[in-house]
Amino acid sequence: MAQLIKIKVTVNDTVYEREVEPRLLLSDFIRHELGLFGTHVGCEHGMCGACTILFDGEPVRSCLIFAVQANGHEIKTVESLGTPEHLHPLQEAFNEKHGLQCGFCTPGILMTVVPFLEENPHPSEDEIREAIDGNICRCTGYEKIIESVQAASEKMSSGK
Amino acid sequence: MTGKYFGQPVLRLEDKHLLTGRAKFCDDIVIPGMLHAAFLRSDYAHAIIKNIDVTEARKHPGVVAVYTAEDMGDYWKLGPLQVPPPFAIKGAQFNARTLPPIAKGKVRFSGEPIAVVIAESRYIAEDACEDIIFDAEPLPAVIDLEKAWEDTSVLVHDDLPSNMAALVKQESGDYEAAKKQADVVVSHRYVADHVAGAAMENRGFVVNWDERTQEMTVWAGTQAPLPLRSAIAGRMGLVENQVRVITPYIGGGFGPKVMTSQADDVLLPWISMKLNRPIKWIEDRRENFLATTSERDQVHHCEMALKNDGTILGFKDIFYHNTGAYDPYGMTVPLNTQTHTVSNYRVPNFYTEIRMVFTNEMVVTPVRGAGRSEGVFVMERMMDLAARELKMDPVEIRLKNLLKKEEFPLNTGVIGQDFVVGVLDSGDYKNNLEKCIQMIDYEKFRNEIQPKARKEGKHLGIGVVTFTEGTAVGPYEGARVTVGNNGKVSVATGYSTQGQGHFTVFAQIVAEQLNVKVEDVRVITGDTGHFHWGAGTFASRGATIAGSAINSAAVLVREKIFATAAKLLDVPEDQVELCEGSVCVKGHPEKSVSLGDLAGKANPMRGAVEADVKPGLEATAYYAPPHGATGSGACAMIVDVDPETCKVNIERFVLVHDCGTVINPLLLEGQIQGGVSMGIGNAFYEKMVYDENGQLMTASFMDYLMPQATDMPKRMEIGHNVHPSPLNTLGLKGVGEAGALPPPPAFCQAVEDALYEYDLDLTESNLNPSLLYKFKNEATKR
Amino acid sequence: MNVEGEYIFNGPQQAVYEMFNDPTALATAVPGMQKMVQVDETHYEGAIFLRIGPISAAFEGVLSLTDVNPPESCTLNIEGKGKAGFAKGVGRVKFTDIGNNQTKLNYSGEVNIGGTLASVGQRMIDSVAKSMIKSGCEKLQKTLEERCQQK
Amino acid sequence: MKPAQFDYFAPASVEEALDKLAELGYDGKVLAGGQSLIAAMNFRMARPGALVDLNNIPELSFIKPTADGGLAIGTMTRVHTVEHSPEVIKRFPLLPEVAHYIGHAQIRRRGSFGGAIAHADPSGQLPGIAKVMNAKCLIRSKDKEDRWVDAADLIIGPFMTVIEYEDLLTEVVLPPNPPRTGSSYQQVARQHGGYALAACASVLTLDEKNQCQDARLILMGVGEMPILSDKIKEILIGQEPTEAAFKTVGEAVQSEIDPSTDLNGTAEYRRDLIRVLVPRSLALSLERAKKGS
Repeated sequence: MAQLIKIKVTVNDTVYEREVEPRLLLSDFIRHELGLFGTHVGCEHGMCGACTILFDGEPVRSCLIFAVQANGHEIKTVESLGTPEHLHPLQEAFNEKHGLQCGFCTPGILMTVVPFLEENPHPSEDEIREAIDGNICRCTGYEKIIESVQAASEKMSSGK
Repeated sequence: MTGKYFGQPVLRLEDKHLLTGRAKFCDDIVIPGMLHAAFLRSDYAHAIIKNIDVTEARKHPGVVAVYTAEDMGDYWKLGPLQVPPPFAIKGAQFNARTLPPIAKGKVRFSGEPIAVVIAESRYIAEDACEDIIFDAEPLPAVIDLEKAWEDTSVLVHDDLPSNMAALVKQESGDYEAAKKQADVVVSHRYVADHVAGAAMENRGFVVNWDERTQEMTVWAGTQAPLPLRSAIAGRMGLVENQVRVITPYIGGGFGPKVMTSQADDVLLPWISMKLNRPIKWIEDRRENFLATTSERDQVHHCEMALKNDGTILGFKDIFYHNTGAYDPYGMTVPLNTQTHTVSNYRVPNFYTEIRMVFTNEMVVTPVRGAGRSEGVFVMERMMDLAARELKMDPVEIRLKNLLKKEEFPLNTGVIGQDFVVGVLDSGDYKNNLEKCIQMIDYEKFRNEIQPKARKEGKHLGIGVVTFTEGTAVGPYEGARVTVGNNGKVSVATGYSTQGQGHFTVFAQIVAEQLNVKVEDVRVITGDTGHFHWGAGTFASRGATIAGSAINSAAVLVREKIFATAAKLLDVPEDQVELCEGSVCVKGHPEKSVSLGDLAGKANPMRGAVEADVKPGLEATAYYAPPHGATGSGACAMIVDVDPETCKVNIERFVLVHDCGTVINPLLLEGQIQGGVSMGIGNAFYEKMVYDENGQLMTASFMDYLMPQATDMPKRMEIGHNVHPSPLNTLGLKGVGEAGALPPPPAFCQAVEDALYEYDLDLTESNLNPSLLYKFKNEATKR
Repeated sequence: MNVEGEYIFNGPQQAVYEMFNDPTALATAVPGMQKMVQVDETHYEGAIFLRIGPISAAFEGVLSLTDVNPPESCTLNIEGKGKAGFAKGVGRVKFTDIGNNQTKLNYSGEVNIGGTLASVGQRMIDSVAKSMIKSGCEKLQKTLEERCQQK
Repeated sequence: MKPAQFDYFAPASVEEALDKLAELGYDGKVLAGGQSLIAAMNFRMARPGALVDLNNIPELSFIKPTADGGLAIGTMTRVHTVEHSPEVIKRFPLLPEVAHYIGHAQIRRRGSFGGAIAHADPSGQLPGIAKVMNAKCLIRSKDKEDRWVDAADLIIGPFMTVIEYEDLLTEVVLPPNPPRTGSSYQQVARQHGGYALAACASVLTLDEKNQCQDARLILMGVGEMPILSDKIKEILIGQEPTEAAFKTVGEAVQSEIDPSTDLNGTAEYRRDLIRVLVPRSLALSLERAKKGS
């Protein structure tokens, strides 16, 4: 019988207590145990970036962390940003600049960009390219994602 | 044509749910009691199955069932031919060998499913797969296309005399006679490398058989929900309306998701019915590489006959096309290649021959570009070869041979993937190229920028190519437009969507016709419970084929609105007009009825409707084109090559295209840019590699390199030409694959130009620094 | 994948040859070899638990010797299968007396890898194979010294 | 792609971790940042019986100046932290320069400095960088004396080190560079964040006569492990560093490397890259040494 471990994790400001197998990936935990389906799984080997979340504020791949390792930690997923009725300025910018097509990689990109813009509120185009180059997008060719991040940086720094 | 909504950069309606993580994808479907499937796949590419022992796997705690071909009894039978053979072409030979649902007797590619485990979780299902003992006798693998065509010592299908899957010849004029007239004949061998669709969301399938209602519901990330519905119903012995296929949000398609009758959609419905439990299968990335279809992989032997002034007299192309271990998707890909070698230049005499080969690899079906990429690649490379031979500028030789706009409509004489003779409907190919070289400052680059760079020891090069994109093929699509009692409009189509923005562009078409707000139009795609006729998402046909059907249905609804409103408001029909969300009497805006109320009146609950009047403000329409509409374009790029490391940076990228009338310029740019990234990936990063034993060496993103943000051109510009297609009322042509087509040949030409000290001859569509290094070392230094 | 190379053993050719024809001695060269059982004159069955950095894989397989030509050459055939895939190798080994009580080993062969190892591990196969051959030869050198001392 | 079962232990101190590792022996495996290990586990290429997770041991995350002006870096210090540490930037600019190329931003946030060294990936940057920086690694275990191992002796093959199952690499100490030392890193990878096809890093120290007092060069991705060049010392030490001499080094190191062929590059290509990258790196290091950084 597999070992079961009790964990207590704060996800988007809600505390969850669950018993999990050590091998349960954090991405699966977030999606299937907590029902937060905004975090997507594209490769499960840390290359595509779709499952990027914030782990104690740091953007990380949730497919390369076990759920047990989140015990006592704070996690933010895309659901912590805006809602369809009240988009986060970053999400607004992605809508306005057509920064997404199928939208599968988008939550991972947003969760990569949120802390990036906090650290670097006025990034250059090259800095944006590099910041998101761990997130693969098959649809957009990235041009409009970069424009979206630029637009978001303007929005967010002007306090809109 | 632009209107209030049509032609405008309307922001996407689907974004809000996607951006906030609220959109429902396949793996987000949860049904109480749901079980999870995992497939055991063969490690061998070619082997005789001796024994599959599942005893231990069945005992594994949490495992509900394990099935092999043996357990399927009569249900095991070969799959259908999803696309029929091209017997419209005289003399075409085709050996149909369709997919088995699960291997029986023999495995023919590494990754072929041999057993399926159904368990309480995917984790447990994968554990139990490891408990299965698979005993097989490995056979040599068929991998090399050219060798496999001749060599009969190892056969993928023992019952055939050779590895020939198909042989198709098409010709026009007399190539051999033209060759005799020629001043110069150039010939070459080119390789179009194997690439993956690699949508970010892998495939997925959830099925629930409800014994009490005798209905099966399927959620699948498919590009072809209706063919999938029909295939499942046919297999299961159900009538179509017992099976409802719903496509949730889909994380990209790019071609491979058009395939049906694979292990998942054949086996899982049967298992769901057998166990009376919902089943979920979500493909993982390694499975996606091993066992989802992929494309390209052709070897061409081309010859071109020309006059000294660069005029093409004739073209000959014999090419080997890898179809993989089976050919359930017919010949769509190589037929597209055949079509696209001779589609933008005037080629009075040609002979092309497809030699389609079975190999011990996963099946080949369309991937964005779908045979066009290969055709464009070899033809553009041949133009460069001829230009070099004739010491002509690559632009000059193209301008000389491009078809003129006065020549359209032009019968190409080649039967394409839609089994009708190709007709180029419209466009101005020369102007595409002229605009393109103007945008990239071709003259200035040649006369100022490049010479200066060379003096400074920099290696800048330019590549300029042209292309056509055969789009919007038949058979047909349909749609139903309905005005609801709340005044909002719903559109249902059998078409399915994978991120192209159909929820928005289809709404724009309807909003324009009915003068309602775009956000008041709710589009339902790919749900067979809502609309059950159609073919599927492929060949850049959504906006054109489904869009035209939607437009027709909207026009019918508008007519009905006018008729119903005129009667209600007691004025002649020509006296009513659409105000936003209502119908009013011309000149008397106070005399109006809202669309919602009108919809209610059109569906009376008492009294009698007049004969021939159908209830509701609703109409259904279909659109079927006589043949495809052909988009066109030109592309140029400037590269900076480090000759020592062979690393290449794309400094500038220009693409001019013509897809006829534009519905939404914002989304159009997105489509092109996305295609371009795939084209650049194909040119310098992405390549599927099978070793000589049929092992796929690139089954992860560690080895199959997807283009990243930092790999894209530093500057990308897109120019538009608009030559509406005469084939449909809106003047539309497709654009989905355009961007993916020209980058590989443009890249080759630009790199050759950059490394001007070498007599470089690039013959592969996918380069990488190491391969470029090899080409450079083999070239003579000028 | 083709492998090719040479190694110089400090020992007489006959002893080196004999060592290569004694699978129990060969077993010492294979990291993680857990058992080796002779099934007939030329075939041996073995189990290996290989652990290279993060990678761990259990294999069961058969080793056989063919084309035996004492004391000059022989062919080693290895076939192994495990959860992570399979490997099949054929290696032709030649021994040459180069004087000074030294024997040169020349090997050339082909290794086919299949399954997960091949499909996601290609980047590391070559360097790991090279390193295993090298360390294997070093271990065999020690075995050789022991065997020579015992004589 | 789900990992096989394993037991999980999350000790709160180094002592506890060492106890657990000793108890588990061959079955145990250290989980540091996990950015390579967990990917391998998801493919079921790695299937450890038990994991000893270091992520709950705060005492393993630190960057501390040493008495001689060097730095001690705790094994669990994230690569991103090292990359942005002012102490590191000031003393060892080579580290942030290299860190920039290690994986993608998200990987660097989670991946650990010591873990990357102990992982000994032949294409990994940090094992080689530790070597060229003359780093010393502290290896501890329950039943053995603490050992200081030179980074140069740590790695013995691809993914193989002298660290045994019961051992733990707890910290890496970087000795200070003398004044007038310059360093630089050069690589060619197919993509940013991808594995290097070939890479090198050099460290040059000039004496008062502008001659090479010390010269170190590490060659990466071109052998079973990072290769510390001896040839460079023969050619440059005591000599004037010239472009020609740098080219000679690029040629001379050809006998020291043994690159492999894989899908991304042939051995021949990798050899030539080293020939090209070595002089480029040396020229840059010289420029920096002259500036005295």
